Parts: sequence; structure tokens; C-alpha cells
Amino acid sequence: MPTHFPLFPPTASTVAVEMDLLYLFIVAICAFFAILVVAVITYFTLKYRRRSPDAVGADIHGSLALELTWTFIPFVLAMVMFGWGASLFFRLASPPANAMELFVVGKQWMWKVQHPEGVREINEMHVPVGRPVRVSIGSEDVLHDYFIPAFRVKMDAVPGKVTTLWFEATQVGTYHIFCAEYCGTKHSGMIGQVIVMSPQDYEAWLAGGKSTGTAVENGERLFTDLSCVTCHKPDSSGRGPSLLGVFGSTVSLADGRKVVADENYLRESIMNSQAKIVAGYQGIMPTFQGMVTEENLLQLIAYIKTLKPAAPAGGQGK
Amino acid sequence: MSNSHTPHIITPASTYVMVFGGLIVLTILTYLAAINDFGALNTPIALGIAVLKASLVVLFFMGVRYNTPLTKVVVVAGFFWLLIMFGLTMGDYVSRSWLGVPGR
Amino acid sequence: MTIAPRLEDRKSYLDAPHGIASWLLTKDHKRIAMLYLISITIFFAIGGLFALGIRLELLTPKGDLVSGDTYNKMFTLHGVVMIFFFLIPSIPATLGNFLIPIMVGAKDLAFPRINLLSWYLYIIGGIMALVAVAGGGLDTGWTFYTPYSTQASQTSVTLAAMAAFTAGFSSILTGFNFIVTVHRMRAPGMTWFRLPLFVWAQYATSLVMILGTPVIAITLTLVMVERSLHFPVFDPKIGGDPVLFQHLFWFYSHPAVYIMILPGMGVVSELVASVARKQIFGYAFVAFSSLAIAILGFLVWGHHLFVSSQSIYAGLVFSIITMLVAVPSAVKTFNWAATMYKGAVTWESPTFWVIGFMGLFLIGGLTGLFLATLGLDIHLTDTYFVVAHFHYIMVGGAIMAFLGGLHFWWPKMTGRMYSEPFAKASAILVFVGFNLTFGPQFLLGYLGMPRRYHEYPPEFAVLNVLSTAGATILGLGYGLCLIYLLWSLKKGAIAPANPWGAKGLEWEKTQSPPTTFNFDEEVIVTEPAYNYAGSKVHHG
Amino acid sequence: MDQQLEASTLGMWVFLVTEIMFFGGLFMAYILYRYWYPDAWAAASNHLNVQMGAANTIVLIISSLTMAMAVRSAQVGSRGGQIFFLIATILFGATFLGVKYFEYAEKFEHHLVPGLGQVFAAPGDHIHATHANVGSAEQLFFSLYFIMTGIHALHMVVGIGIMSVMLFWAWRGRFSPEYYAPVEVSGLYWHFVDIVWIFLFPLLYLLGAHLGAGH
Ligand code: HEA
Ligand code: HEA
Ligand code: HEC
Ligand code: CUA
Ligand SMILES: [Cu+2]
Repeated sequence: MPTHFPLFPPTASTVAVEMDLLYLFIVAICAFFAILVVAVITYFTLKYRRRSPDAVGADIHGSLALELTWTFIPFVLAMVMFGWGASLFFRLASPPANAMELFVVGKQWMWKVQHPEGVREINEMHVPVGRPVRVSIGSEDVLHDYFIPAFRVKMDAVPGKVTTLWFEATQVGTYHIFCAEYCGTKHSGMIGQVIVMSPQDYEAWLAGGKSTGTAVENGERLFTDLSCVTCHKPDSSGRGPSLLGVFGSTVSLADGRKVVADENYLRESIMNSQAKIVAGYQGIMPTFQGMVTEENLLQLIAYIKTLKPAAPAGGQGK
Repeated sequence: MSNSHTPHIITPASTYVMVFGGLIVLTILTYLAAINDFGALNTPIALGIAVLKASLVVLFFMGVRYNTPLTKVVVVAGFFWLLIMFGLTMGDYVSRSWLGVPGR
Repeated sequence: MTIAPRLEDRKSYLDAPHGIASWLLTKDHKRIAMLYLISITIFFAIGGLFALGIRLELLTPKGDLVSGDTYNKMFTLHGVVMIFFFLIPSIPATLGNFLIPIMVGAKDLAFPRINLLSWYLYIIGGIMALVAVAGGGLDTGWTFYTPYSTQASQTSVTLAAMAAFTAGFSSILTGFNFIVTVHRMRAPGMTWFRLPLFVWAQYATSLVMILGTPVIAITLTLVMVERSLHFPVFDPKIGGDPVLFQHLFWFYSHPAVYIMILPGMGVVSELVASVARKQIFGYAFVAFSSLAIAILGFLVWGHHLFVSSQSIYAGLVFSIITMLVAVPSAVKTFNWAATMYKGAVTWESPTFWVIGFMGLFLIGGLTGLFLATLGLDIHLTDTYFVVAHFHYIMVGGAIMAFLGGLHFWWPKMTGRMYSEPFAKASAILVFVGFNLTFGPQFLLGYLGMPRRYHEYPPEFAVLNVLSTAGATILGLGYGLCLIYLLWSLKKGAIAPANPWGAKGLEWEKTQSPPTTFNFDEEVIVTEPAYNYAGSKVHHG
Repeated sequence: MDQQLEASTLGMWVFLVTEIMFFGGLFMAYILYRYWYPDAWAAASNHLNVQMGAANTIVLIISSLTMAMAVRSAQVGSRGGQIFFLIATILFGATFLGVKYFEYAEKFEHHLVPGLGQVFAAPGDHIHATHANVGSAEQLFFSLYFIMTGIHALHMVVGIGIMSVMLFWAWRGRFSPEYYAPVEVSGLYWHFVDIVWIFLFPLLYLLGAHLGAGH
């Protein structure tokens, strides 16, 4: 039986300390109210004990001033909690532009991780300390959730779309990765480790790792193997639109709508090509649903994104 | 217990027939509107006519027009709750692209 | 007016016609309440057995007691049984059924036959659930999330969904009956603002049942259709959205948590007024806060979706409204506390349950605020913190209130008194055992232990052992309660019409237990509820 | 209005509110997917048979009229009127279901039924011809088409059942100007089912009509 008895998980990311502070702040408010109310009630029950079997209480019906006070104070406190929570939430949702990008795919019951340089690992994720890391998450089957308690981050892996989380590790060490969304038999076995290393160690580890080609290289190869090239030529001579610079651009669709081409748009264009047809083209592109794995897909997207220096990312409906 | 005895109104048959006529006319109208393309207005027109037809049925065939205010509140509340469901859910879907980070 | 005590001249609803058939075909709201009471107790025991299984498995970090699949079935069935077959019908279908007609001064509910139908539907749903348990179980979690439930699960999802659907239909019928009763069956003089607060709370609950339950029904139908007929609706492979399922599911299931707590709040309002022998403080605020909770409760479901890939802007809206819905709960809490001020507070057993409720409900509700706080929920969601939150509010809050109400009205319902010392002991055991079970889970949650885990890393072991130890005490507490209540049916002292010296039509105008049509003469109400200071109480 | 009638009318309306929410879940799914896949949905909608849909709309409206007249006959105490109009209502309801049967059969022939182990839109079929691959957003459309109209048809079946009971009671002379609550509330139910169809028709059948006939 372990002897140490922690109350907090390790604080190993830039947001962890603030998360703990927010937590303690709310603990303080709530402890105050819980103790206050219970103490008051217990005190009244003792003080105003029934002294004779027929005794009745005083004829008091209420007080508007009191009602307003105890409506207003909790309201204000709740709004403070909301404000702080919302600001932290926004920061957790917006990865810095200079973040390095990792790809994580969940499938029953393992996590597959790929580094931009091409190194892959399973149920382990090596990251450098002090550098923001953006993780693009996909799922091959059901819902999962990528959870690293030490970093205080968590995000669902949703089949059919790409989701994102980011963190910046501050402490070298080894921490848990959990799958936090129920996914079946071995949900509790879908765990792993994040290994935070100094930048030098990370470089060394990368160099020692067996690269199976970078994500972009793999994506480029798939682009040829799956004969995407036959339709998507660099100029507009193919049967499909040129994909140069498509990422981040605003695409006009056949039905007159405009969408910004982000990861989920690219994903949908490949897996469910009929959903949005580019203006001026026929919906002849086959769907690659079932032919490319979630990993391949992230690689294809990584490649398409390089087809032009990425413009500021926009988004679309998914 | 409410003792308000709303006087008993029996709707004349002619009203029913007129409402029926209205419904048929609106059905034809919605068909004609549908085979023409009004662009972005297609859906609002179709829905507008449908709401009109539904209101005719609710008010006359179902007699809400002559019913207690309570019934009216119940009917309106039903549709209002539906709008809550549609509104907040679509609010999510419509705003998904705003931040520009996939999945956020 | 004096009321003839039981057994003297008139037969109570319990003695009226005898025989199984007279019970199974009864239209008497009181008998139906008893039928429900027996059935939900059975389901509570079943759900409790699953809970003990869960806690035993979690005693050690390794998955050594049962397999992963079995564990998954245990917590799923625990959740499904406890929510759909125990807690949702608990207070409304037992205390509500029994008391609402009496409290409004009516002979019965507006639609007695439909009331009976609702019990049969509940039983049919319950049997389907048991068949599902026997034939393959269910392993989706009580939330039925797609695509796991539609594609991956190998268990009886369709049957279980049908069971929940049927139980939902039963709950709709109950709510519908209450609404019409409160609107149309009030006795002369029983104005809205003379209604006991329990009726207000039940009315608000019924609104939620009516407006929310159909949505879970259609959502589960879609799951059944997608799973068994392969009509895709949420299937991501062809462009469907699994998150749409979550929206529809929580559109009902968040309001449903208020179906579980509002009746409990109603019970506590009655109990507080009666143990303090005092007009409830701020009647109108307590009454309207029930409605506010019911209505605002429909606007916050997205707080279960903060990391589901829901847009963060939607998250903002849902978070802020969630904070707002905490305010009416706060108002209620403070009014209860203020009611005690200058009361004449008894130390009989109902008081113990009330204070227990206060402590546990507060912790449960306040930890809801942690989860409603956007940034913090990212860390806390899907961990044991959430498990602790909802057990505090559902087991600590709602069940404490239910048991409090059951003890309070037990003399009225059965005509017997139970043992006071045992009742107090049971309340204390439950309170202590409860805190030991679920207190450590808050810490586990912040440490990062995810929920629905069959095995866990060893550093979580100590807290889990504490939790299992607590669950044992908790189980004993409930067991004790069951025993002395059953005992009282045979051996308990005969209850007088008004053992607590409380105000209210059920105490002042009916005998214990009431006759089939409740009142001997037409009821005319002339005073507000809880008019302790304004008129004499007939004690005993 | 007397107590009894008032309570049952209120009861029925409360029940209809649950029905509104029940169908509401389906409309929610409809709204989302239509918002995501407007083209695919318009195209898929074009494979529905507008003539049959329109015919059924008219049939239902007529049945609503006869239903209203049946209630009125009860109010004025005409037993013959009740029997006549209830029979008419049942017949129109049955006609609606008959037309639906033919519609469904047609969809099966054209392989427009998702699931059931079938291949959706077999080779050579028009959906297949206009698109490079098996339509998937189209499948969502047909899924919802079948579920929505199917559940609606189920409500019709229940409605016909209720009307048959009413017919029996009317025939036994059970209703009078003083007591007609059962006919009245069953009527409310029947009209509600009509209203659902009033929305289903444009949303499902007419969505792509401006693209030109699909048949
Ligand atoms: C009876 C059931 C019940 C009730 C009443 C509540 C009440 C509340 N719940 Fe809870 N909740 C559940 C049952 C319930 N919950 C369940 C079952 C789940 C998990 C489902 C699952 O995933 O399986 C859940 C999950 C859940 C989540 C999602 C967590 C997650 O999965 O990430 C959230 C997030 O906001 C939340 C919040 C709240 C809030 C703010 C309240 C509020 O209504 C509480 C209001 C009460 C108070 C606040 C206390 C009294 C107030 C005072 C003493 C004054 C002081 C107040 C202030 C300073 C504001 N709940
Ligand atoms: C009303 C609802 C309710 C109630 C009362 C309870 C009661 C209890 N719950 Fe439950 N619980 C849920 C609702 C409820 N739970 C839900 C919704 C979930 C989520 C499921 C999911 O994730 O899908 C959950 C999940 C859940 C978990 C998390 C599982 C996981 O995520 O892996 C745990 C773990 O400790 C737990 C424990 C307990 C315990 C110890 C009790 C105890 O309070 C139980 C005590 C009761 C008894 C011990 C029985 C009493 C004994 C008798 C009456 C006499 C016995 C008679 C005979 C045997 C004939 N519950
Ligand atoms: C049979 C020809 C064909 C093949 C093969 C093909 N595409 Fe396409 N693609 C098209 C056409 C035509 C369009 C435009 C119509 C549309 O949006 O569906 C398109 C659109 C796209 C778009 C959206 C472009 C924009 O401007 O918005 C992306 C991204 C894309 N394809 C990626 C791929 C990838 C990746 C592959 C290979 C895995 C591939 N395509 C294979 C024909 C093809
Ligand atoms: Cu993967 Cu849980
Ligand atoms: Cu909630």
C-alpha cells in the first residue's frame, strides 16, 4: 500500500497552478456557505428547542430585505466564479501560434501518437519541457477522452472530427494519460504516460526514434498512393480544384454558402466528400471513408496544410 | 377549483367548412411556392405557410380560440420549449467555427 | 373538529376491500402510492447491490473481483436502475401520489385510472430492465452515449432503452395527472398561495416531466432504431453527429436532475415548517424558486458538454445560466435556515433527516458550482469529482429528503409509529457512512481518477478503501431503516391522527390512515398553510 | 364548459405538449443535418413522391374537417351525424395509411431505404448516377424521412384505434350534449397528428421541389 497520500496531482503545466488556485478559491467560498448554513441551523435547533408540547414558533413571515440580500450575494459570487472560469477556459481553448503539433488518435483501447518529425509511439507521449504543444485528436471508433491530470487538460476524441488541446509542460517527469470518456471493456486500460524531457533530451530521443517519415511526408505519399493527384493538380487543370493554399482560405460552395477551410473541412472533404461541393465542380470525388485510417487522415491534412504557408486558420461548422 | 363557467360555444359548421377551404388553398399555395425557386426565401415561405395552417387547425378545429386562457398558455408553452431546444442547440453548431480551433 | 382515530368507526383505505385484486385494480391514489413504495424499494435494493459490487471491486487497484465487462455492466445498471426506476419515481410517485390530493383537499387525483396505468407502465418497464439485466446486461453507462451504444456495445441496449422509455412514459403520466389535479381539483378556499410548498414543488417537477421526458423518449427511440434497424442518425461515418445525441440526451437529463431534487426540496419545506412549528420564512420566494429552478433548469444542459467539442461560446452561455440556476437553490436554503429562527424546534427523528439533508445537499449543490465553472470543469469532468457531486446531491440530498418525508408521513400512510431511537440511529449512520463513502471521492476526482474505471493506479488506493468502508456503513444504515420500518407495520404503536401536532389538511382533516375518499365532509380552506401562530394545533 | 370536460381538455392539451416535445427531438435532428448538408438534402428530397405527399395532405385535412364535424354532432346531440363523421374520419385515416404503404414500397424498390442490411441506392439507380458514390448525407435524409413519417403513421394507427372506440360508443348512444368529453379530446389528438403532417409535408417533400421533378 503506498505511503504517500497526495491531495493534488502534480502541477506540471503552465495552467496547473492557476487551476489549483481557482479550485481553492471556490473551495473557500463553498466551505464558507456550507459551514455558515449548517452552523446556523444547528444553533437555531438547539437554541429554540421546543420547550412544551404545545409550543409554536414566532409569527414571522419573511423579510424582503433579507431575501434580496441572499439572492444578490450568491449571484455576485457566482458571476465571479464564472468570470474567472471563462477566462481560463478561453486560454485552454486557444493554442499559441508557435506551438508544435502532435497527432493523437484514440482507438479501442490505445492511444496512437505521432510526432511531426515522424516518430510514432503507442500509449506514450514524449514532449519537451517549456514549449507549447498542440495536440490534434481523432478517434477511429467511439468516443474517448485524452486526459492528462498533471497538466489539467482534457479533451474528447470524437469520431468524425478533429479536436484540439494544448499545454506547455513546466516540470520534467512522467505523468499519467487517462482515457476519461467511457469506451468499453478496457476503458480503464486505455492509459499511458507523458514523458516530459528537457529540450536536449527530447531532440536526442527524437533522433534515436525510428522515424517512419514525417506526418507531411507520409501525407504526401498517401496523396499519390490514393491517387488524389490525378484530380488535384497544382494548377486548375485537374478534375478537382487545386489544393494549393486551400487551408485557411474561404471556399465558395455550390449552394452559395462560404466556408473557411479548416482541419474539419478538409477532413469532411475527404471522408464525406458529398457533404460540401466546391462551386464550379461536380460532386465526383469518391469518399475515402473506410479506405484511410484516422492516422492517414491526419497525415493527409498535415500535407495539404503545407501546400502553402498556412494563412490564419478559420473554421467551419464542425 | 375554478367555477368560471365558460359559456358553451358550438362552432357553426360553416366556420369549419371555411377553415377547411383555407387549409386547402394554403396547401396549393405551398406547393406552388415550392416548385419555384425563391432562393433564401424558400424555407421561410414554406414554414410560414405551415405555421399559418397549423394555427388555423389549432384555433378553430381544436377550438383553442374559445378555450380558457390556461389552455392557451399550455399551447404556447409547448411551442416555446421547442424553440428553446432548437435555439440553444443550433447556437452551439452555428458558433463552432468562431474561435478557429477545431473542436473548440 | 375532532377526528376519529383509526379502527374506531370507519375503515381506512388499507382495510377497505381486501384481497390482491382490490390492490392491483385500485384507483385509490393512496393504494397506488403504496404499490409504488414497494416497487421502488425493490429497485433500490437492486441498485444498491450493484453499488456494493462496484465498491467491492474498487477496494483494490487491480481488477481482481470481476472482469472489465462485468464491472461496466454493474455501474451502468446501477445508474439506470437508480435513476430511472428509483429516484425519478421515488418522491413523486409515493409521497406525491399519497399527499397531493389530500393537500389540495380532493378525493383523488384528476385521472385515477391513468394513475394506475402509470404504475403498470413502470412495472412493465422495470420487468424489461430486469430481463435486459439477465439477458446480456447493459454496458453503455447510464448515458447511452453514441456511437458506443449504437455500434460497439454487445449488450441488450435496445431492450434497456425500451425499458427506460416505458418508465419515462409512466413518469409523464404522473406529471400530467398532478398538473391537472393542482389546476382543477383544489378545494374551495385553497388558493394558489395557500397551497403547501410540497404541492408547489411537485407542480414544478411535473412541468419538467411533461416538457423534458418526451425528449429522452425520442432520443432513446433514435438509438434503438439506429442500433436495430440500422437507420443512421448519429453515425459519424456518414456525417452524423454523436454530439447531437448528447444535446438531446441532456436536454432531458439535466432537467431530470431537478425532477429528482425538487420534490425533495418540497418535502424539506414541509418538514422544516413542522419541526419548527412555524410559518415558512418567505413562502412566496420558496414557492417561486421552485418554478425558477424548473424553468432555468431547461437552459443549462450544455454544462455536460464542456469538453465534448461543443463550441466554447455555447459553453459560455450554458455556464452562466448554470450559475444563475444556483441562485434559487440558495434562496431556498437560506429561507429554510431562517424558518428555524425563533421556532419551537422539536428533536424528533424528522429533524435529524432534515439537518442531514441540509449538510449533504449543500455540499452536493456547491460542488455543482465547481463543475459549472468552465476552466475548472475541464479538469474535473468525467472524474470521481462528478461522481461525488451527484451522489451528494442525489443520495445525500434527495434520498435524505425522501427518507425524512417517509418518516414524517409514515404514521399517516400506515397508521403506525416506528421506533424513534432506531430512526435517529439510522439517520446518523446514513449521514456518517455517506460522508465517508463520497467525501474521499472529491479528492480522488481532483487527483484525476476518471470515472467508470475498473482498475486504477495504486496511488488512488487509500481513498478508495475509505470509500468502500463508508459504503458498508451506509448500507447498514439503509438496511436498519428498512428493518424497523417493516417492524413497525406489525408491532408499531397505533398512530393518532396528528402525531406531530402539525398543520395541514392531511394532519388536521383526515384520520390515520385516511379513509378511501380522504375526507368525511367537503373541505373548505380558510387559512394559509403553516398557520401555526394564528390557530391552535390539535396535537395527537 | 363543465368541470369534467374542462379537466379532460386541459389534460389532453398537456399530453399534446409532450407530443410536441417528442416530435421536437426529430425536428431537431432534421434542422441540424439540413443546416449541414443543404444540397444533399434538397437532392434527396427530390426522390420523394410529391404527388402522393400532396394527396395525403389533402386527405388528412379532410379527415380533420370530418373529425371537427363529428365533435359538433355530439355537441348538438346528433347520433347519426357522429356515426357518419366518425366513419368518414376513419376511412380518410385509412386512406392516408394506404397511400403511405405505396410510398414506402416505392422507396424499397428504388433502394432508398437505409439500413436493414440493404445496399443504399444500388448501382444504376438515379442517386447513384448523379453522384460519384453512395450518398451519405442522403442516407441521413432517408433515415429521418422514414423515422419521422413512420412515427407519424404510428400515431395515425393509434388514432384510428381511438376513433373506432368512439364510433362504438357513439353507436351505443353514449354521448350527449351534456357528455361528449371523450369525442372532444380524441378529436384534439387527431388534429394534432394532422398538424405534424402539415409540417412534415413541406419539410420533407417540398424541400427540393424547385430543382425540378426527380422522377
Ligand atoms: C439531483 C440531482 C442533481 C442536482 C440537483 C444537481 C444540481 C446541480 N448540478 Fe449536477 N449533476 C447531477 C445531478 C444533479 N446536479 C448528475 C447525476 C450529474 C452527472 C451526470 C453524469 O455525467 O453521469 C451532474 C453533473 C453536473 C455537471 C457536469 C459535470 C461534468 O460532467 O463535467 C455540472 C456542471 O455544471 C453540474 C452542476 C450542477 C449545479 C450548478 C447544480 C445546482 O442546481 C446546485 C444548486 C445548489 C447550491 C449552489 C447550494 C445552495 C446554495 C447556497 C448555500 C448559496 C451559496 C451559493 C453561491 C455562492 C452561488 N452537475
Ligand atoms: C439515485 C441514484 C443513486 C444512488 C442512490 C446511488 C447509490 C450509491 N452509489 Fe451510485 N451512481 C449513480 C446513482 C446513484 N448511486 C449514477 C447515476 C452513477 C453513474 C453511472 C454511470 O457512470 O453510468 C453512479 C455511479 C456510482 C459509482 C461510480 C462507478 C464508476 O464510475 O466506475 C460508484 C462508486 O463508488 C457508486 C457508488 C454508490 C454507492 C456506494 C451507493 C450507496 O448509496 C448505495 C447504498 C445502498 C445499499 C447498499 C442498498 C441498501 C440496502 C437495502 C435497502 C437492504 C438490502 C436488501 C436486500 C439485499 C434484499 N455509484
Ligand atoms: C475523382 C477525382 C478526385 C479524386 C481521386 C480526389 N478528389 Fe478531392 N475533389 C475532387 C473534386 C471534383 C472536388 C470538388 C468538389 C467537391 O468539393 O466535392 C474535390 C474537393 C476536394 C477538397 C476540397 C477542396 C476545396 O477547394 O475546398 C479536398 C481537401 C480534397 N478534394 C482532397 C482530396 C484528397 C486528400 C484526395 C485523395 C485522398 C482526393 N481529394 C481525391 C475530385 C477528386
Ligand atoms: Cu477510451 Cu475510454
Ligand atoms: Cu446538469
